[in-house]
Amino acid sequence: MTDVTLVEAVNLALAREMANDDTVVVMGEDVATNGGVFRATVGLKERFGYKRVLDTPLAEALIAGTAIGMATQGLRPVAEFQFMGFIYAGMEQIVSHAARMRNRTRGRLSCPLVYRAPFGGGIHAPEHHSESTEALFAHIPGLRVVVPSSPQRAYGLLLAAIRDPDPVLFLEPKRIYRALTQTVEDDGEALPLDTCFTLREGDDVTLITWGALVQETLQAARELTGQGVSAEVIDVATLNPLDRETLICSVTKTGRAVIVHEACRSGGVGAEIAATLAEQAFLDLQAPIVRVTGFDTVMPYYRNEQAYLPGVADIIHAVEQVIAL
Amino acid sequence: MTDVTLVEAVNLALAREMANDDTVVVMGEDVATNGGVFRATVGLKERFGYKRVLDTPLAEALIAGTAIGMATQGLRPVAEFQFMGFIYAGMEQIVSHAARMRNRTRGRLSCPLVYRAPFGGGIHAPEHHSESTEALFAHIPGLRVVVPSSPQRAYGLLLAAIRDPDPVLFLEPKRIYRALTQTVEDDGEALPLDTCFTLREGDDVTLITWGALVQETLQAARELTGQGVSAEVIDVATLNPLDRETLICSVTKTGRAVIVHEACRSGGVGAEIAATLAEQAFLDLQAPIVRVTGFDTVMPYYRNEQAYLPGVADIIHAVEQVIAL
Amino acid sequence: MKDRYDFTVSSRGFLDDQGHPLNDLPALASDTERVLSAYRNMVLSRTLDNKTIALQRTGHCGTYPSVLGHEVIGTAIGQCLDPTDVLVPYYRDQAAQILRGVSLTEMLLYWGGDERGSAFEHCAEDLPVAVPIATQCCHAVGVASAFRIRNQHRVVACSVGDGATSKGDFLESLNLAGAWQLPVVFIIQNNQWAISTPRRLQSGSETMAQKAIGAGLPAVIVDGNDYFAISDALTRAITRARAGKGASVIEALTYRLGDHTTADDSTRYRDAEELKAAWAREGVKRTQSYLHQAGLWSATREQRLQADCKSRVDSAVAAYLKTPPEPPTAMIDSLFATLPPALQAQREQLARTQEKSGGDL
Amino acid sequence: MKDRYDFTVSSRGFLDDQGHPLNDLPALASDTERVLSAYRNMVLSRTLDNKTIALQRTGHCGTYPSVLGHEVIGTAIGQCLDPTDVLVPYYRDQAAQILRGVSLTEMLLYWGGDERGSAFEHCAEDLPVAVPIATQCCHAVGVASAFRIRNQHRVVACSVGDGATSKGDFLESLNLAGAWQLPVVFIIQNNQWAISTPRRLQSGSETMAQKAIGAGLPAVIVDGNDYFAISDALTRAITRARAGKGASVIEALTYRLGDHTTADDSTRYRDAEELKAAWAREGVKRTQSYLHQAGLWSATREQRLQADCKSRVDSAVAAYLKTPPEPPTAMIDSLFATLPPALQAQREQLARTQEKSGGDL
Ligand SMILES: Cc1ncc(C[n+]2csc(CCOP(=O)(O)OP(=O)(O)O)c2C)c(N)n1
Ligand SMILES: Cc1ncc(C[n+]2csc(CCOP(=O)(O)OP(=O)(O)O)c2C)c(N)n1
Ligand SMILES: [Mg+2]
Ligand SMILES: [Mg+2]
Repeated sequence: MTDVTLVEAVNLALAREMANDDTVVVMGEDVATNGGVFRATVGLKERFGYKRVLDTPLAEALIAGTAIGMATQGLRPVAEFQFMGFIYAGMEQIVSHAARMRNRTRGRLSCPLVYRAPFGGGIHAPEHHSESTEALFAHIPGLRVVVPSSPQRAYGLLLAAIRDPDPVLFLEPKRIYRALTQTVEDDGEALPLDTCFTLREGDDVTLITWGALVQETLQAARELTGQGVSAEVIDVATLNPLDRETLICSVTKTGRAVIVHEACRSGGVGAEIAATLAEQAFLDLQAPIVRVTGFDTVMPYYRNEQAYLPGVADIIHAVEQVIAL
Repeated sequence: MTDVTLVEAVNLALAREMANDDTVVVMGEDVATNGGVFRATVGLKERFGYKRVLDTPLAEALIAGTAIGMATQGLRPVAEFQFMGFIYAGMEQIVSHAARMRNRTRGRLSCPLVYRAPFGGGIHAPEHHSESTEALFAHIPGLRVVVPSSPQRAYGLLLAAIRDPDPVLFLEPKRIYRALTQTVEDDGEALPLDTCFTLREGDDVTLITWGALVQETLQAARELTGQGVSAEVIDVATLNPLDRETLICSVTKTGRAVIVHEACRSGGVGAEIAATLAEQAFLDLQAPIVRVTGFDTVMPYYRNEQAYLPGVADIIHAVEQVIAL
Repeated sequence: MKDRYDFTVSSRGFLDDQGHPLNDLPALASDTERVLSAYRNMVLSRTLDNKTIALQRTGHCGTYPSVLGHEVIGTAIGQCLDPTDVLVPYYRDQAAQILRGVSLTEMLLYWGGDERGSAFEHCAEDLPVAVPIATQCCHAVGVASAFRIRNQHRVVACSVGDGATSKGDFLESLNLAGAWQLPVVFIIQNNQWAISTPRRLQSGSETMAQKAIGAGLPAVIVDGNDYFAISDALTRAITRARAGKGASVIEALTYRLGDHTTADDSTRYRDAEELKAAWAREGVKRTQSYLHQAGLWSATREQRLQADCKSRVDSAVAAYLKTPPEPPTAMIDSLFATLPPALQAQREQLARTQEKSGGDL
Repeated sequence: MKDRYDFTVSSRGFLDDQGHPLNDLPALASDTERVLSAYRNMVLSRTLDNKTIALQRTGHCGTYPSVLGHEVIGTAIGQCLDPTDVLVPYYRDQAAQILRGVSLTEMLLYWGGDERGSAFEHCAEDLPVAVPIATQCCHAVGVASAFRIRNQHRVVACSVGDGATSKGDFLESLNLAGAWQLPVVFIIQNNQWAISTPRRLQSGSETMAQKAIGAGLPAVIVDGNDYFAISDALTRAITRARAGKGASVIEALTYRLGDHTTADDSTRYRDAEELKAAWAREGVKRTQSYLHQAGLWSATREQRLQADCKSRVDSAVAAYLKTPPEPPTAMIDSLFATLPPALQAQREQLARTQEKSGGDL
């Protein structure tokens, strides 16, 4: 039992599952000798050998597609895209094959694989390194999209993702890779997929979020207590398939919802959540559903990225709005 | 003035604008000698020469990216993806470059290009030929996503798309490529982008849709008259940036909304529309917003595709539901 | 850095256009049963092909890509692989798939719009046909990687068309196969056309085979209608791969004798003369001529074979036509290993629709 | 079909590791002013590079990829292009960009996290640095296609790293350049590493240059630290392209003398000895030695040059540091040519935030 960061928890889960199950292989650009540009795979090559920890050539369609071929053979590849901004070349393989192999072959072949990618902005990286386009993937039937927001959930959800018999896109909020530590017991216990996590109970409003912004949202909830507002905070965690149940129950109780995400607003995953609530919690809603999100533009380079990112004040402001009604 | 099909209207608009503006070039797989697998580009090579109507090698990233390079030089390429199911390999070029070139260079270079792709199911084509993943693109800042639903709108919107100084993804509902004809005056008049089209006024409910399903939706609206229900029908046409104004006004008036699309439900463009209405027309809504959509799965091969596609009865059923409340 | 680096693509042929041996035939030619069964498979494949086109024309099948002109290559692939190898086919590989154990009925179901057509009862590890061009190449190197990781002496055969050689997936996969020395053989079935795009517009390269050079792979070019040439090249490449010596590329030259698919009309873009010339060189007839010359064939045998193929195809068609479509709920049930709660409601909706519409679907 | 097809990649060097001529120098060597200004540019580029790294270390710049080891190649590219040609750079092409007219301040702005760094006041048609590896290759063939379509005798130069040669975009673009005979020159700046991935794991090919063969393009391989070799190869390739004879590929061998970027620590994965050996062969010093041997250089000149470069870089840094960030509304205003009504509300929200936070942003 140790205090670890989120990226260390990823590393723990990978090592644990590679030790548990020798069909698990790790692959990607710079994952072996270098241990990954964020050190998520450090030590794995030394421990499990070069046959199970594979440095690939620089080609994302290839990485996505090679993992598929391996998976049809019963391996469980965990393939890394170095940054989410470089996943798009792999899109055809992910959408047209990984997410469909089971369906296309009526269960004869399947893709028990995990695609990992660090995502989100705020780390002073160059352009194309700050993407939050989880919505593109959450719309793909057959693909699970999972986002951890703490070291414990990173550990438990990654184990679940690797063990899942179907493909999972595992998006790691790199802004909080090292921002917080938590005690993680390396006991091989997975957390459930397809489930939201209620991080804080409350009566007046439901704050719904995922990834790095869970921190800001919890902070906002704490600050709102001072104003006499009791906010429930839900970490969605699995963006698809969505645990609508938990979200609907909470909003039915509180009557108000604020959805927080870093991706640009239009067509973000927040839209699906709002639409679900507008359809299924309608009669209990006491105020409009408000989204606190990035702007509908490209994430600016770093001099202006703070102006793009939603912050604690924006969340509080939105809650004040919906509470006023 | 002639009666033409939707695909013929596309051809008319291409020919018109190529004649108007010699920076317009057409490119893609099989677009030149063969005139496109759906005949959308037929006759253009003969009329405008092989330098402006270009058969490319089979490579979608290349098609997407070459068009970008051309566009930075002031050409106005209209690049075809043979089917929407094959656009994904071009995703990186579209998302990371076409949609951003103006932003990245602060207006120094831009991408006045059009990506055309036939989309949607229902034509007995093989797998991967029935995609409706417009939501993936409607989430991309900087990219317009336009869907015509009739020969007249195909003509007018395509002209507008080609003339627009920014990139446009122009998705053609291939199920109605030849299903209806309309008189199209080949007068070079463009229709506005960024605007919904209200096809039918009504007081009791707003039906919101686009593409091929505009036909079924209009049909449902007609049948609903028999039940004393007056339905407004809106063709969204430009899915991003979204004309929220028209949608909100209509729903403010009718108090009820049913959104109809062929794409699978979760994370579809219907979610963004529902979320917008839930935020901005909340106080006028008299019933939950209902979505009539494809199922959250891969479009089945053709023996079962009718079971996947939303139909007139589904739309009427949804309206009955929201009217009952 | 050397002053110069030299690379070669070589070629070896055994039969002339009429099926006369040009050189000493490879050893496999002495296995007459093998050659005879190859010919039988070519004819069976062609019979199925003709029938499928007819079914499409009469509304009993979806859009279908004919195999005409690819029967020899496919047959050779099917024969050269071991059962434990894996075939990663493209959509003109029916002749190979038959030999792998895909049933004729499965093939009809697939093109007839039924997912069960890729459930392959008899070759559990072969990949289904990949419609998005060249994407299967990445799967092929993935399968081959699994073999390497597990130290298995198994080989992957992966087919693509000439058009597919332009797409990144093909080229990236070749590169990985070279970098990782994978047990995979890429077969470029160069039929001179990618729908309406002629070979010359697809690439400025003199051959397609030379695309291997950039990946550091050896390549050969063969006449894909010369059964011995393609079989010999495949045997060498597969033996090499199985021995752990790495991947290679074979360009098999042929000609697409039919339209691209039943949705295409190739008279719009190609010359009748060119097609006629290709028919004169095609491989099924050529193989038959060879057998005749070798005293292994007769008109009676041919008649019997034709009748046999017809009856096999007819019963496959009958089985296909009487297979009812899956229940619509299959579209949800097949997506994940276990139904996520989120999809339960939609499944119920589908089940209701199904009841309501009855036999209508 | 021929019996064999032969392909060659050749190489030609002019300077040894110490800058001594090995052969007769190419004609361009007699243009001493050219050679001198090449050297001056290399030193300027290196000075800027050192300074940018220092800025990053002190929190005044974002993650930055050093140009160390690429100055000779970049300088040669910058010199060989005409002003009306187009440069499609990658992120180690600062030496070329300086000669193209990109200001030092623009480069600092770009890596300092300001979009205006790609607004290039003085080379309006050059592309900005492409971060997603190899994607720029498609743009390069697009620009070259525009030249062909308009019958312009202009040329595109497109740089990539060795890692980039594995990615589809590079390979697909080479193929188009060959099929359409486009006026483009691809320069592979092979610095032996792609972050931590060594050249040998990137591809099984003996050279990177041979990747041209599959596209039907001619290729040469040169020592990228030999100013005459790379200049000569570029001159030939550009002349050929300008004459309408099509594209070609140059592999320029060099070594990444720095970390991959300021976020990288290359001691984790590479050998100190290898790096030391590379420093002994590096090109800026080698060019200086040549100039000394040719009687064109002196210690005084060197001192003056260093001082001059330092002062140019210092004033660029000062200009960069005193450039205030753009107003946040720029992130919306720069997206479309005219603001769509849908974005008006968000723009107003940003404008309000801006007011509120004042100088805070
Ligand atoms: C990625 C992708 N792009 C486009 C298509 C449409 N398409 C189907 S077959 C084909 C031509 C393929 O030509 P080739 O590779 O030579 O194979 P052939 O059909 O000639 O056997 C095209 C463009 C596709 N299926 N996938
Ligand atoms: C498509 C894509 N994948 C991954 C990355 C992350 N990345 C940045 S540079 C680099 C290595 C590039 O190596 P090379 O092409 O040899 O150029 P070098 O940096 O050595 O000059 C990688 C993997 C990226 N920028 N783009
Ligand atoms: Mg072909
Ligand atoms: Mg490199």
